Amino acid sequence: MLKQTEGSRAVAEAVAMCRPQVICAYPITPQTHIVEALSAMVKTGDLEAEFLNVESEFAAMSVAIGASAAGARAYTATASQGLLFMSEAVYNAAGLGLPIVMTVANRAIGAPINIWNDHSDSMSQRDAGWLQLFAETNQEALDLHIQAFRIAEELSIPVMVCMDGFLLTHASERVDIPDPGQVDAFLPRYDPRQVLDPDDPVSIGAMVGPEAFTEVRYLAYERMRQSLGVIEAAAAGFAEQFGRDSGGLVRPYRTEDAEIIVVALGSVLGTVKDTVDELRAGGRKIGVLGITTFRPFPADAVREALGGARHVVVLERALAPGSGGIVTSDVRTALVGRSTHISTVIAGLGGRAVTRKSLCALLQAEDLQPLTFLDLDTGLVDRELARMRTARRSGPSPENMLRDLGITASGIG
Amino acid sequence: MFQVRFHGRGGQGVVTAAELLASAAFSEGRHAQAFPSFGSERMGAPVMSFCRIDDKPIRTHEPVTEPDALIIQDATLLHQADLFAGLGREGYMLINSARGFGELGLGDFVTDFHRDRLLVVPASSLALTHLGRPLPGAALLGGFAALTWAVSLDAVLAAISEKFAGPVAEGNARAARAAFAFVRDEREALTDA
Amino acid sequence: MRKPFAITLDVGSSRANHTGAWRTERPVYVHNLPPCNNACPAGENIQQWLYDAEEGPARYEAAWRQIMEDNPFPAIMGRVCYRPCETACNRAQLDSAVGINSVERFLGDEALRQGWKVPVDAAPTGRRVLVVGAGPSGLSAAYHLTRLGHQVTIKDAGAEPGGMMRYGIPKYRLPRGILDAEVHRILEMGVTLELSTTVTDIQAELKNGFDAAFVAVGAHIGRRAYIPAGDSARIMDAVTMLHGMEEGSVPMLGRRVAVYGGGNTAMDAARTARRLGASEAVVVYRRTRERMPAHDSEVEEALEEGIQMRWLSTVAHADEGKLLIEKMKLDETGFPQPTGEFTELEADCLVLALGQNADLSVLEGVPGVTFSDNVVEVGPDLMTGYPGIFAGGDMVPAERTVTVAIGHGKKAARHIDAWLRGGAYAAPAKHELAGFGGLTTWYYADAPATVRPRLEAARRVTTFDEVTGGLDESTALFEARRCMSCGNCFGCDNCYGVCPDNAIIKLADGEYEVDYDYCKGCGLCATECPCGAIDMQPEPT
Amino acid sequence: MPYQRIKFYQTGSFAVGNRLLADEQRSVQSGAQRSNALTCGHRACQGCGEALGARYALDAVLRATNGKMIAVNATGCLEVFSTPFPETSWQIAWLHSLFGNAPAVASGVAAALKAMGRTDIRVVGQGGDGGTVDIGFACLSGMFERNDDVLYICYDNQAYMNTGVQRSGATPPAARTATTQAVGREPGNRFGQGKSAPLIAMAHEIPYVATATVADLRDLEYKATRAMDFHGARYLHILVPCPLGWGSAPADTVKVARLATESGLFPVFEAETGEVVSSTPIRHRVPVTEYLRIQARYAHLFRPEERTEVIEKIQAAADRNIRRFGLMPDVTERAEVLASATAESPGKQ
Repeated sequence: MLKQTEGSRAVAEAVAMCRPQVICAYPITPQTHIVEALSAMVKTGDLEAEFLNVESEFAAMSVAIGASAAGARAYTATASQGLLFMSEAVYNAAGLGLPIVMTVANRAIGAPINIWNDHSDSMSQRDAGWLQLFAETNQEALDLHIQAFRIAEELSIPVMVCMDGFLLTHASERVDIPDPGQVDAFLPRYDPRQVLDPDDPVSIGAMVGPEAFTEVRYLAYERMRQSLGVIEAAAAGFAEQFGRDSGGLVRPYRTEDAEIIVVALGSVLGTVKDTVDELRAGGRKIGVLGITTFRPFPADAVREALGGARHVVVLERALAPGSGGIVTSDVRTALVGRSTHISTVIAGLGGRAVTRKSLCALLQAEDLQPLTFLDLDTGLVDRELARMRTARRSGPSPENMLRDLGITASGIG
Repeated sequence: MFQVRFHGRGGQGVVTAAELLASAAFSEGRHAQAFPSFGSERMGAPVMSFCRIDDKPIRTHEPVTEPDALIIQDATLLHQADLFAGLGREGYMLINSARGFGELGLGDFVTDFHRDRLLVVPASSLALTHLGRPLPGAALLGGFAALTWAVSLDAVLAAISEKFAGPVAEGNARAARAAFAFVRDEREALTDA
Repeated sequence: MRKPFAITLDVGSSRANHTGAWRTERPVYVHNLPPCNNACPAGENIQQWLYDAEEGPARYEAAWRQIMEDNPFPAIMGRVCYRPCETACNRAQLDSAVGINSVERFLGDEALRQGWKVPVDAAPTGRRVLVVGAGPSGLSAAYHLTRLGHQVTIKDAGAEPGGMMRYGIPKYRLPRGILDAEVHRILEMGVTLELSTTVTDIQAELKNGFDAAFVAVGAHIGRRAYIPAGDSARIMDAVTMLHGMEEGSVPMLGRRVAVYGGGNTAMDAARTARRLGASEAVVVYRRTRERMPAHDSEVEEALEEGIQMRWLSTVAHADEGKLLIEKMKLDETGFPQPTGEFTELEADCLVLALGQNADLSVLEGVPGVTFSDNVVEVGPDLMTGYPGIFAGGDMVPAERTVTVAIGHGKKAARHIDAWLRGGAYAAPAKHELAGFGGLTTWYYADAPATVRPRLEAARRVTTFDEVTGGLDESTALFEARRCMSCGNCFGCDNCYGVCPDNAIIKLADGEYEVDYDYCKGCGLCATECPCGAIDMQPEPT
Repeated sequence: MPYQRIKFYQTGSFAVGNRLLADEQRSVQSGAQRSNALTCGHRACQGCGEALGARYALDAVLRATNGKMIAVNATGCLEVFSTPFPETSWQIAWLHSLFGNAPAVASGVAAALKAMGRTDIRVVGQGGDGGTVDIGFACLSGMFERNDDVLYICYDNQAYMNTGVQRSGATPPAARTATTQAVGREPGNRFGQGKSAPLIAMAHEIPYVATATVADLRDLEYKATRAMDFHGARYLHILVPCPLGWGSAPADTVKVARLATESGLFPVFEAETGEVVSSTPIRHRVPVTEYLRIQARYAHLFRPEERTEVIEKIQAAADRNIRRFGLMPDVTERAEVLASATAESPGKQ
């Protein structure tokens, strides 16, 4: 059923249709609307589940771990600092092979504290052993959650569905909400690989020493590789069941004959596609490759999709200080052995708008540096750098620069 | 694609208004997108929201920087910096006020635009009359329908009845109708002139 | 379930890890010798029969039979024994000694009530043994010899069996009904008893069909000391007096009686005098109370009955109606020395209780038999210098108590049996003594001893009723359960429970085994064993 | 299995069983067929109090739940010595996740069971004092506040033993640990305010809070069993001496615990919805020095010279406990106890 609704609401409805048995919630912007909606459904009885208001994100993931190990379908959502606070448990859930599904409403990480969108949070957990799926639209966010439970439970690996905070979670868009029957048909009952059962007891979470730890890790790596196929199969099965393309590994757009291909994740893809159309109209041979599955990284699919591109521009919503682009390094690995020119563009940090205007300008430029910060106010940073050179105690940079701008925090999204 | 920017103060329903407009467009089978200016603002602070309407899927997620229309929910914001930023010569603007542009100090400003695309409507007092509370959102949308025809009044009413229920829905609907009539008459007056 | 490798494990798999390898010391269950058993002159296995008794009525008979293994007189013991077991009892160091004696009495009386008998299981050996003297020692020997399959004949000069138990111990301490019943039970086993029969030629007896003889005629000749006395002074000796009581010839003592001596016989004489109507009974003794040979309980009861004591006093001269008493003082060696101070003591009669001598005539002239200061010399096997003639009881060097005599009887029986079979009896090696230090007494609840009911003094002095009553069943059981079972497991399950490695296997109640595959040797079981029945021993290297 | 006070006519010990007792009156641990939730072959130190306490507590719960139990374990000695790959000593459904999240994981298991309609299965969370009163404290408090149907058991050995005896929030004043060395002007742990997890648990007014030690194993069993009579959040705090960390003889593990209670330093009590409903009276009171002297972690209080002012402060703490929890019933009370005890008729009943 088509519906004009907020992204969070749409995701909440999709999650509800997956019939999670245990939901744990701890508030953090911009994820809150999702669990608020789920809480209401549990209260009204529309959703039969245990809803726990826990005391921290660390507890939220821990409750999910216990619930999943006991054989229940478990769900939680978080963002930003919350994801970092639960990090230890995030790794643990993957290590124990518990198919938990978690929404990450992508948001920047402080300091300085910043509630707006970028990908620093989920990127920080990219090696936690979770699958990471990035949604381009609210429709895809909704669809990915349904696929996530199926993939997670088939593989016994937890899945993180990443959707851009505010840009998607708070945006009202048209979405096609499936009917519960379809979801039930697509998503089988949870049949755990291991479960805490007094009638068939096991010890889960043993200490493993050097004699077997490498093997344990190898098996995790192997399962991740296998998961690529499972993800594609899930997407195919989804298309069959719902008549809609969603999920999968990567999404090429006008890449066939493209000389320049932009690689990006999440909601920015829409803006990039508009940009591509505009530049194509101007005769520039450009395309865009959306990466839906970031973990495991679909190297083969990426290499294939980037086919004959002369120049690959990786548009990143996060930064690895002291290194540069996080996605870029994976792309580079995927293209190893090719002469493709690869450049990184850091854009949209902490909620900075990524506009078609800026993108057009950027992608028309022939001499693109290896690393570019989109719409960087160079004057502002130069002044601050100068201050720092002259006075040791030059004060906190964020405040200094805001003073320069003559505004207080906020401003246009 | 038709892009609208709403200006108001926290608590005045600026976001709701944008969402109502989006679902109005949706009810006419069109694609729409509404989203707030994500801030940490609280009650009373100046805030914005956006709405896009198109016949094909809307892919971009950047904020509206070159609006086709502005809806000003609170006239006290008028002299704020860049309130009108990006509004083109062909643009529309609807201000919630009982006073004329002259009194609002916009006498000169409006002369650069199509005169019949810039109007004021006493949305708050209409809301007060019909809804009992000075929430101008629905009324402004009624007026907006009459001003731009970007969406029909019926679509606005449909959105209102989907969003609200009972007396609130009715009150908002009456306010919207009243505002629609008010703006329609104003435009006719201007075009006749 | 397709379990994830390494992260998920099958339960209980650690049993493959034998932690016994960590051990440097191993716990071992032991049986140590309880102090009560160690102290018992009759060699009773007290801890064992208390263990049986504490289980209640169902096991009383078993407890009694355990006593009967060593001592045929539980009911008598429960009245006249001076309880060296209770003196030794470890519990005395915790609150107060277990009332072993009263439990024994309860079991003894219960046996008489129920008419329990002792079967003779051994096949008849066809050997005949003569026992001279039907006192505790002789009867005990006869009992054990009979159980060993020998044919026993007892000859006694007296009119009734029992020896000192009858002629030395007053009724108020040992009712005759009890004595008769326990003696009768022995005779019933097929022992021949010939009373009023004095053995004159023991060698002849051995020639005429007896293969061995046990002589235990006791010591019943009152020792006389020279006391300057006027013609009309009334002086008699305690043994004769008590003996007379038994034969119904009540001696004329008068209103004021003085008893000279400090032993148990002196107490018996004084207390008997009170019962015979003496308004004043005074014990005159050369030393102090601490040095009195009489047992405390006896002295206590005497004092309760109004007996007066004159310490550090000797009788210098006896006259009609009065005695001349000289004060004494102890020298540094503790020996009493005259002071030359004299006082008078009014007394109608002086009873001498200065100890007894044995009548050794039966052995006089027997080749090889030797004597020294009025007792027969015997070897560790109680055999005299004449092969086949054994002796015991008061006529051999030892403490002169009923219990010791009974012990001699058992000991003699074993040696005689071995001798008859042409061998020698070797007593089994004793276990290590179970000291108080080896106990973990926290586990024993505070439980003060129950005191046996006593006839209140006023009534006592006028009658010969038994002074000390018995315990009823519940209190006897209470006493039995106060036993700490020193050095011997009583099945509390502590070791089984406290082992952090589940390395104690419980086979049945009170039966355990250490699982050395897993025991790490921490020693917790040994420390927490209440009764010290587990030792930690170094691992064999 | 109603917990019974020691009888006054008994022979020997009621600590575990006693052949004079009827089977139903005996301890779970006295049965030859006991379940051994924690079986042998584990790698705990010689004389480990935690291994002993854990087996008792979980076996009691197993019996109370007819074997329908799931246990969640925090990281720590217990977890490490019981489940080193490829072996586990557990014979129950058992899960280890992290150091600081056992209460939350247990809540998750309970929530799952509720959601799946398996409320016949009960959940136990367990951990050491570090995992409970320090790093896991927020999760514990959250579990209490939500009143989740979990029994949480803290095995308190008063320091981080797994990592080599470092100070924890439960380390008693003056005790020596690897991070509160017996050196300097104030050797050993500082005299802080202390952290009483049981009292904090009581402040949550959860249905049941109790303390126990491995010195009174019948009582420990009773408390674990009693806890299962309640639903909602329950807390059991068990003192488990650690020979390694306390510097006591492995064979003295139970004795040390006993002295802790007999001195009044570790009060044994029960509380329901925040109110103390019973406390175990001290049988033979001892001065705290008897408890302190046999532990090397307190050696600096006696050598080179006795630090009387510190010992007095510790004694004062013990005296406070005795007053606060009524550990020394007055004479009349004692008389009643004695009377009622002796009134009981002897023999198996």
